[in-house]
Amino acid sequence: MTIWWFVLWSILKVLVVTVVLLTAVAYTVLLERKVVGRIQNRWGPSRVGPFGLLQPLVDGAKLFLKEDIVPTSVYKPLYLLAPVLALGCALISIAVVPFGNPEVAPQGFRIFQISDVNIGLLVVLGITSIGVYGIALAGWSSNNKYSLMGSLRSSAQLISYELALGLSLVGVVMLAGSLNLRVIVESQAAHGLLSWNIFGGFQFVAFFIYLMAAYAETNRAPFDLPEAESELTAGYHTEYSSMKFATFFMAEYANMITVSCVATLMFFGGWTSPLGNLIGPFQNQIINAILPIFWFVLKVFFFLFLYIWVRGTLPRFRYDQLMNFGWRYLLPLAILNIVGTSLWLALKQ
Amino acid sequence: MIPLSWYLLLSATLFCLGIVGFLVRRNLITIFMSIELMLNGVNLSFVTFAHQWHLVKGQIFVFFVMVVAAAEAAVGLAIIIAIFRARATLAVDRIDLMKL
Amino acid sequence: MNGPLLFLPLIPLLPFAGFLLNGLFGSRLPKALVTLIALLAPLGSLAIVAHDAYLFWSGAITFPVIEQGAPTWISVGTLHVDFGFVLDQLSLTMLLIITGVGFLIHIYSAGYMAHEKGYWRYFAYLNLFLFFMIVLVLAGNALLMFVGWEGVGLASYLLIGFWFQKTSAADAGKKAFVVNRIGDFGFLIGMFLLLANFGTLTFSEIATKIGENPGWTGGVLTCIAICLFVGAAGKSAQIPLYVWLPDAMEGPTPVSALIHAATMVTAGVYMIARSHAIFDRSPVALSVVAIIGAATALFAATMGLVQTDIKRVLAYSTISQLGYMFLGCGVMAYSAGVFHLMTHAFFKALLFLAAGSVIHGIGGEQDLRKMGGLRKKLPVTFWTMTAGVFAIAGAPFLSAFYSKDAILYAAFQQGTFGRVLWAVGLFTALLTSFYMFRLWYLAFFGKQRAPELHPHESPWSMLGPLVILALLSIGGGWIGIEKFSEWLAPAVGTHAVEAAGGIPEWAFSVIAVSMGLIGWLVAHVLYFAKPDQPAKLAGSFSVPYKVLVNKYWVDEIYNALIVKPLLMISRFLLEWVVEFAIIGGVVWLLAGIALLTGAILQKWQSGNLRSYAAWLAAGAAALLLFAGAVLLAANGVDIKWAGWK
Amino acid sequence: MGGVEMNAIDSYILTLILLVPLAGALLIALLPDRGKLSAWIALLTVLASFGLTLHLPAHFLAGQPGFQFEVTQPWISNPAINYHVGIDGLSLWLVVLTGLLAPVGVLASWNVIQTRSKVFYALFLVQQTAMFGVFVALDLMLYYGFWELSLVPMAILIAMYGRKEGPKAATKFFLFTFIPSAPLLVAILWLYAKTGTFNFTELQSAIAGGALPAGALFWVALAFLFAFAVKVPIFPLHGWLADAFSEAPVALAMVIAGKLGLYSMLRFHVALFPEQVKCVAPVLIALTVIGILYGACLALVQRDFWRLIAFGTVGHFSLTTLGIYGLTLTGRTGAVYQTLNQGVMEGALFVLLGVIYSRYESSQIAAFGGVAAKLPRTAVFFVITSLAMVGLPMLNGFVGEFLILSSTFIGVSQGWATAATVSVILGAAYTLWLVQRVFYGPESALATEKPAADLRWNEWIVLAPLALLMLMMGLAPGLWLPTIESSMKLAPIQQTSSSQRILLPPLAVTFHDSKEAAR
Amino acid sequence: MHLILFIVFAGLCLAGALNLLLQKHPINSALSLVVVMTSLAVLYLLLGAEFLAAAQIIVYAGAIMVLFTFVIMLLNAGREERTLGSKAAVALGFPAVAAILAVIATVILKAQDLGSVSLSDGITSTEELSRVLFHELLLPFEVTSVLILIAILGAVSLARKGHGDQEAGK
Repeated sequence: MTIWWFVLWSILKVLVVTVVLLTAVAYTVLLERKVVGRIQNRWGPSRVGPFGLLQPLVDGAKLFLKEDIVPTSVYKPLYLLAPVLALGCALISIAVVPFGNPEVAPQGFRIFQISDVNIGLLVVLGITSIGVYGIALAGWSSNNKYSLMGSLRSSAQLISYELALGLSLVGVVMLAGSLNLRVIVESQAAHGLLSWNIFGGFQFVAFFIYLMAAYAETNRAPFDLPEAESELTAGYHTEYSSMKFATFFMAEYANMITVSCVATLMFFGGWTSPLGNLIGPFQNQIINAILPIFWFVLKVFFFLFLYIWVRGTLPRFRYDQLMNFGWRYLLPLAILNIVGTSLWLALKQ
Repeated sequence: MIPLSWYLLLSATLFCLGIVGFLVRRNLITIFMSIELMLNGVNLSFVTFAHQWHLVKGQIFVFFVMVVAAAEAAVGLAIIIAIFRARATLAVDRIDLMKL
Repeated sequence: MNGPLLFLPLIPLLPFAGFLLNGLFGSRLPKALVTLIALLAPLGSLAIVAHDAYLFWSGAITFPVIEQGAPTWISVGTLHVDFGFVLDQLSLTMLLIITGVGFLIHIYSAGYMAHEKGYWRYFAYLNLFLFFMIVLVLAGNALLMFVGWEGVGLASYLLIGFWFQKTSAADAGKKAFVVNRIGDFGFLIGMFLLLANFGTLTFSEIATKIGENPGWTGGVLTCIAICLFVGAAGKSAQIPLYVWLPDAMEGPTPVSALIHAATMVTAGVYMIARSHAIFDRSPVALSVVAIIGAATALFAATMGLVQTDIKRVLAYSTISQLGYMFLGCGVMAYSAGVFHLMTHAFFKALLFLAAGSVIHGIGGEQDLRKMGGLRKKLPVTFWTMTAGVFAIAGAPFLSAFYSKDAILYAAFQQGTFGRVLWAVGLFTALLTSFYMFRLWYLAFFGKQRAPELHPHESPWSMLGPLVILALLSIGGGWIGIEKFSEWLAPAVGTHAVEAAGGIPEWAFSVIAVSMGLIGWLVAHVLYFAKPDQPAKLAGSFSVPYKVLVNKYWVDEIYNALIVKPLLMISRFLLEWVVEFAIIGGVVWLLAGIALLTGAILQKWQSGNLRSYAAWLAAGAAALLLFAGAVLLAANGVDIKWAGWK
Repeated sequence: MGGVEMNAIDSYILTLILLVPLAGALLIALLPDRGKLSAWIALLTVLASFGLTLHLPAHFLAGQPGFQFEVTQPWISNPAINYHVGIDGLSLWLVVLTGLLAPVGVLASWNVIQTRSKVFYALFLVQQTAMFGVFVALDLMLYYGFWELSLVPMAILIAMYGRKEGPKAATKFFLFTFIPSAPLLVAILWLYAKTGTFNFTELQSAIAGGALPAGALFWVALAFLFAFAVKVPIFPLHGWLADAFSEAPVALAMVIAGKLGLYSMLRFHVALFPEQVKCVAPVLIALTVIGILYGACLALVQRDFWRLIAFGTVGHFSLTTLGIYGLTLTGRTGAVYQTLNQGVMEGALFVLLGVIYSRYESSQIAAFGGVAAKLPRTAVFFVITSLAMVGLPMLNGFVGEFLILSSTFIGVSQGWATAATVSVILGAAYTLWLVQRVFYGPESALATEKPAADLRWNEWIVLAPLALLMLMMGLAPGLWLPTIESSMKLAPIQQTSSSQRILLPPLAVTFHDSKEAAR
Repeated sequence: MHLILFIVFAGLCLAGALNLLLQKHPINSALSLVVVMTSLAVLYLLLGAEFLAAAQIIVYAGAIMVLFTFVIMLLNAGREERTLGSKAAVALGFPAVAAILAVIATVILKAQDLGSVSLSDGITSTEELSRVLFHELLLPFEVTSVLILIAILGAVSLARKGHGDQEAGK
C-alpha cells in the first residue's frame, strides 16, 4: 500500500509547507513595513515584541477578531468565494516548488518538494493564471464601481502580462530542455554562480522581463493599478474587511513568495550554492540537506527585498503606460529573447 | 482500470449538454460558453482516442482546437461587445438581424 | 499590265487625301492652305482623268480597262469581292463630268463659303464626296459601287446637315440618309439575288453570263432589275422616294449643285446604265423604270410650278429631269439617258450656282417673291442664268435640246405605250419651260420687291465657274446623240432605233421646241406682262393650287401611313404590350413566384439563432439516426475500433 | 500540334494571359485605395495583358487543324477536370479583342470612377480574367467556371456603380444570367456522366460518334443554347439588357452582352451538337429575324439613350446570331467577324455615351440638342461610330452585316433574309435620329447650362485607335477573315448547300427560273 | 485510485456543465465552465496528456474564460431576460439532442475493442508532443499562428469604438 504512504507523506508535506508559507507571509509583511519605514526614514513597527517581531501575530489577531461585514448589495456566493480562490491559488502553486536538494529522499519520498511534476513550470503558470479569478470575482461581486474597475484593470493586466511572463521563461526551458523545475535547477548546478541561467545562460533579458511581468502579475508597485488607492479607494477589495481582507492580503504576499521562488528556480539556480562545487558535499547529511534550503531562502529573501525596495522607491505607472509597456516592449522583447536563445542553442550544437 | 468508453460517454454527454445549452439559453455569452463546452467535450474524446491508439496527434489536435477556440473567443467576444454597444442587449432572440 | 499607266486608284485617292488632310488638320491650317488642298485634289483627279481620256483617244489603250490584281476586299467562301476598278466609255464620261463639274464647284465654293466658320469641314466633306462618287463610278462590281453609293449618301448627309444647328438642316440630312437607305435596301436585295444566281457581283462577269444565255428573260432578272431600280430610285429621287431631295436644299448651294443636281442624284441612272445587261432582258422592269421616270418627271414639274423658294424650284426641276433620264433608260435609250445626264449636269449645276450667286448676292434670301429686278445688279449671274434657263427649256441648239429630244424620240418609238410616255414627256417639257421662265422673270425682271436687300455681284471665283458652265450648257449637246450613242455603245450596248413611223426627226424637235415656247409665253404673260395675274389664277383654281403648294401632301401622307404607324406600333404594341406586358410580365411573374416562395420560406429563416441551432441539431440527429440506426443495423455491422492504427 | 515547333513562350502564353489580370487584381486589392493608384495599376495590367494577347495572332498558324497554344494540366483527377486551354481561329481574335477592350474600359472609367476605385478595378480585372478564360477554356468544367466567374463581378459592379437603380439592374442581370446557368451545369455534368470527360475535343467526337441517346442530347443542347441565348441576348430573352446598359459602368457595359454568348454558341453549341442544332436552327432564325426588327423598332421609340442602344444591340446581336444559325460557312465567318466588329463599335459607342453622360448627367435624349457645337470632337467620333453601327461600307459593320445577310439570303431563306435586311433602314433611322437629337439642332437648355469639356486625353487615346480600327476592319477584313474562316471550315458542320436549305415555308420566295439562272 | 479520481472529476465536470445550463447569471455559468475545464484538465492528466492538462488550464481556464468573465463584467450583463423564445428550439432541440446522445452512446457502448486506462500508463511526454508538433505538423502550427494574428486584428477592429471613423483621421 505504498500509495497510502504517499498520500500520508504528501499531506504532511502540505501541512508543513502551508504553515511555513503562511508564517513567511506574515513576516514578509513585517519586513515590508520595516524596510519601507527605513526607506522613508522612520522605524516601522517596533513596539510589539523585540524589534516589533510579534507585530504580525497581533495584526492577525486583530483582523481575525474584527466584525465580519458583508455589504447588502454584494453577490454573496462569489463575494465569499473570491478571497478563498485567491488564497487557494496562491498557496497551491508552491506545491511544485523544490526547496532543497531533492536527493534527500528517505525511503524514496522527496521531502523538500511536495510534488515533483514533469510539467512543474506549467503548473505554476496555470495556477497563477487561475488566480486572476479571485480578483476578478471579488471586484465584480462587490457591486461597487471602484471594485469593478479594479478587477477589470486586474484582469486585463494579468492577461496581458501573462504572455510576457510565459514567454520570458521559454528561453530557460529551452536551455534546460525540460519543464520540470527540479531538472531546471539541476541544469544550473554545475558551476555555481556561473552556470545560473541569468549569467551562464545569458538570460538576463528574460530575467528582466520576468521580473517586470511578475510585478505586474502580483499587482505590486509599480504596477499596482488594480488597488491604486488614490484612484480606486482600495480597488477590488474595497468592500472586504476583517478576515476576508486578510485573505486577500495573504494571497498577495503568498504570490510574491511564489514568484520569487520561481525566479530563484529559473534564473538563480534554485537551491544550488552560488559557489558551485567549490564547497563540496559535507560529510554531515543534515548540513547537506539544510544548506541548499539556506541558499534557496536567501535567494527568495533577496527577491522579496527587491519587491519591497521597488515598492518603496518607484512611482506607479499610468494604466495606458502599463498596457503599452506590456504589449509594445515586453512582449516583443520576450519573443526576441526566444529567437536569440534558440539561435544560440542552434549554433552551439 | 477504467474503460475508455466511460471517457467517451462523458465526452458525449458534455457535448450534448453543450447543445442543450445552446438551445435553451438566451444570453449570447452563455450560448457562446455552450459552444466552448461542446468543444471541450470533443477534446476529451480526442484525448481518449489518442490514449487508445497511443497517438500523439490526437493530443495535438486538441491543441489546435484550443488555438482555434482562443481565436474564436477573441473574435466572438469582440463581436458580442460590438453587438452590445449597438443593441444594448445580449438576448439572442432580439438579435435577429445580421446588421448592427 | 504593260500598257501605259492609268493611275486609276489615284483618281479617288487624291480627293480622299484631301479629305484626310482637311478633315484631320483643317481646323488648324490657314484658310488659304485648306483651299489649296481642297482644290488640288479634284484638279489632280481631273488631270488624271484627262490623261486617261487622252490615252484612249490616242489609241494607247482600249476600253474597257478592267483592273487586274486589285486588292481583295472581302473573300469568304465563294464570295470574293475586290477593289477592282473598271474604266470604259461610260465611267470615263461620268468621271469627266464629276471631276470637271466638281472642280468648278470647288472653285465656286471657295468664294461662296469664304465666310463660313466650318470652311475646312465643308471642303473636307466635299472632297470626301468626290472620293466616293469616283469610287461609285469606277467600281467594277456591285459591292464596290455600293461603297461609293453609300459613301456619297454619307457625304450628302454631312453636307445637307452642314449647318447642323438648324433643326431643318439636321432633319433634312437624316431624312436624306434614311430614304436613301430604303433604296439601299433594294440595292442590297438586288445584290443578294445577283450573288445567289450568278455567284458574282462583278459587272463584266454578269454581263458575260447573260450574254452567253440568250434565253434568260424576265423572272429572276426582273426581280433583280426592280430591286436595283429601287436603289436607283432612292438615290436619284424618283417616285416614291423623291421626298428627300427638296429638303436637301437645306445644304449649302454649291452642294446642291454638285451633289443634288449634277452628280450624286444621277448615280441611279448611271447604275442602270451600268447594269443594262440585266434590264435589257426584263421588259417588265424596263416598263417600270420608264413609267416611274415619266411619272416623276411630270409630277415633280407640277410641284415646281408653284414653289417660291428658288432652290426648291430647281430641286423639283432636278427630280423632273432625272425622271427624263429614267424615262430614257426605261426605253432602252441608255445613251440618251446618259447624254441627258451630262447636259443636265452642266445646266443644272449652272442654274444652281447661278441661284447661289443670286442668294449670295442678296444676302442669303431664297424667296423668289422678294427678288426681282436683279438683271442690272447681277449682270454676269443674269446672263449665265439665262443660258441655263434656255438650255433647260429646250431652246434650239442648246444642250438640253439635243438630249431631251433624244429621249422623247426614243420613247415615241416604243409603240403606244411609248407614245403615252412621249406625250407626258412633252407636257413636262412645257411645264419645265414655264416654271423656269417663271423663276427667271421673278428673279431678274420687274422691280425689286424687297428694298431692304442690297444686291451685289459675286466675286470672280464664283462667276468664273458660272461662265464656264454656261458655255458648257450651250455647247454641251453639240456632239449630237448619234455620235454620243456610238461612243457609249461599247459600254451600254446598241439598241436599234427604228424610224418612228415615218415621221422625220426634226418634226419632233419642232414639237418639243414649240412646247418650250408655249411655256415661255405663258410665263411671260403671267410674270412679266401681267404680274398680278398669278394671284388671281391661284384664287380661281384654289384646290389644285393648294394641292401643288402643299406638294400633294406626300410628306404628310408618308408620315401618316408609314412613320407614325411604325412609331405607334413600336411604342404601343411592341414596347408596352410585348416588352412590358408579355416579356416583362413573364419575368416578373417568375420573380413574383420566387419572391413568394422566399417570403414563405423566410419565416423559417427567422434570424433566431436558437431556432437555427435547433434545426441544425435536428438535422444532425436525423443524419446520425439514419447512419447509425438504419444503415449499420440493417447491415448487421458491428463497430470495431481495432485495425485503425 | 503535328510537329510544329512550339516556341518556348507559346506553351504558357495563355496561362500568362489568364494570370496577369488576376495578379493585377490581387495587387490592387492589397494596396491602399489612394488617388489614382488602383487605376494606374489596372491600366498597366491591362496594357500588359493586351500586349500578351498580341502574341497570339503573331504566332498563330492559320489553317492548322485543331487548337494552338494548347496546354493540358490535370487539375482534379476525379471528376476529371483538367486545366485545358487553347485557341483556334474562332477564339484568337476574341481574345485579342478582350485584351483591347480592357484598356479601353480602364481609360473610360478613368474620371468616372472616383469612389471605391480599388474595388472597381480589382473586380474589373477579375472579370477580365474570366472573359479570357471563357475564350480559351477547352475543358467544359473550366469553361463553366470562367463563365460563372464572368457574371459575378459584373453583377457586383452594376450594383455598386449603377447610375440610378444599380441594385435592381444587377439583380435582374444576375437572375437572368444565373438561372440558365443551372441547366447548363446540369447538361455539362450529364455529358460528363455519359462520356467521362470534360474535354471539348473528346466530347465533340463522342457526340459525333452517336453513342449518346439522341433524345436526351437534344435537351442537353437546348440547355446549352438557353444559357448562351440569354447572355447574347436573343429575343425574347433580352429583358435584362436595357436595365443593365442603363446602369452598368461604361467599362462593363461594353462587354456585358454579345461576344461571350456568341462565342459560346459557336464553340459549345453549333460545333458540339451539329445534329441537334439543325433542329433548332429554323426556330432561331425566325427568332433572330424577329429580334432584329423588334430591337430596331423599339430603339426607334426610346427616350433614354442607354435603352436605345440596348434595343439596338438586341437587333445587332440577333443579326450576328442569324449568321451563326444560318449554318453556312460564310454566315458563321461573318458572324465571328461581326462579333469582333460589335466589340469595337460598342466599345467606342459606350465610351462616347459615357463621355456625354459624365458631362451632362442625363441620358434623356429629349434633354439634349446641339451638343456638336460644344463637343465637336465627341460628335465626330460619335458620327463615325454610328455610321459603323449603321453598316456604312468601308467601316467595319458593313462587312459582317453583308456576309451574314448575303449568306442567309443565298444559303438559308430569301424571305427571312429580306426581312432581316429591313433592319438596314430601321437601323439607320434610329441611329441617325439619336445623333440628330443629341448633337444637332439648336442648343438645348442642358447643353447651354452645363459648360462641358470636349474629349480628355484618356478618351482621345481610346477613341482614336478604335475609330482607326473600325476603318481598318472595314477596309481590310482580309487581315482577320482568313484565320476565322479556316477554323470555321474545320467545324463539323456540313456546309448546307442550296439544295439542303432549311425550309422556312411562310416567307420563302421562289423564282421560276432562278435555278437555271444559277447553273 | 484512478476510479476515484475519475468519478470525482467526471462528476465535477458534469455538475459544472449542468450548472452552466441551470444558472441564470452568466458569471455563474462562466465559473461553472471553469470548473468543467479544470476537471477536464485532471481527466486529461489521467489519460496521460500532461501537457494538454496544463494547456487546458492555462489557455482555457486562464485565458479564454478570463476573457469571458472580463466581457461579462465589462458589459455588466445581468440576469437573462425573459424573452419570447423560439419554441422550435425546445420542441425540436431536446428530442434531437436526446437522439444524438442515444445514438452516440449506443455506438460507444457497442464498440468492441476499446481499451482501458489506468494510472501511470502511457504518459505522453511534452518532448514527444513537441517533436511531432514541430516536425510533422510544423506547417499547420505556423498556420494557426497566422490564424491567431488574424483573430487579434479582427477582435481589435471589431471592438474598437465607432468602427474606426473617429480614429480614421489620425
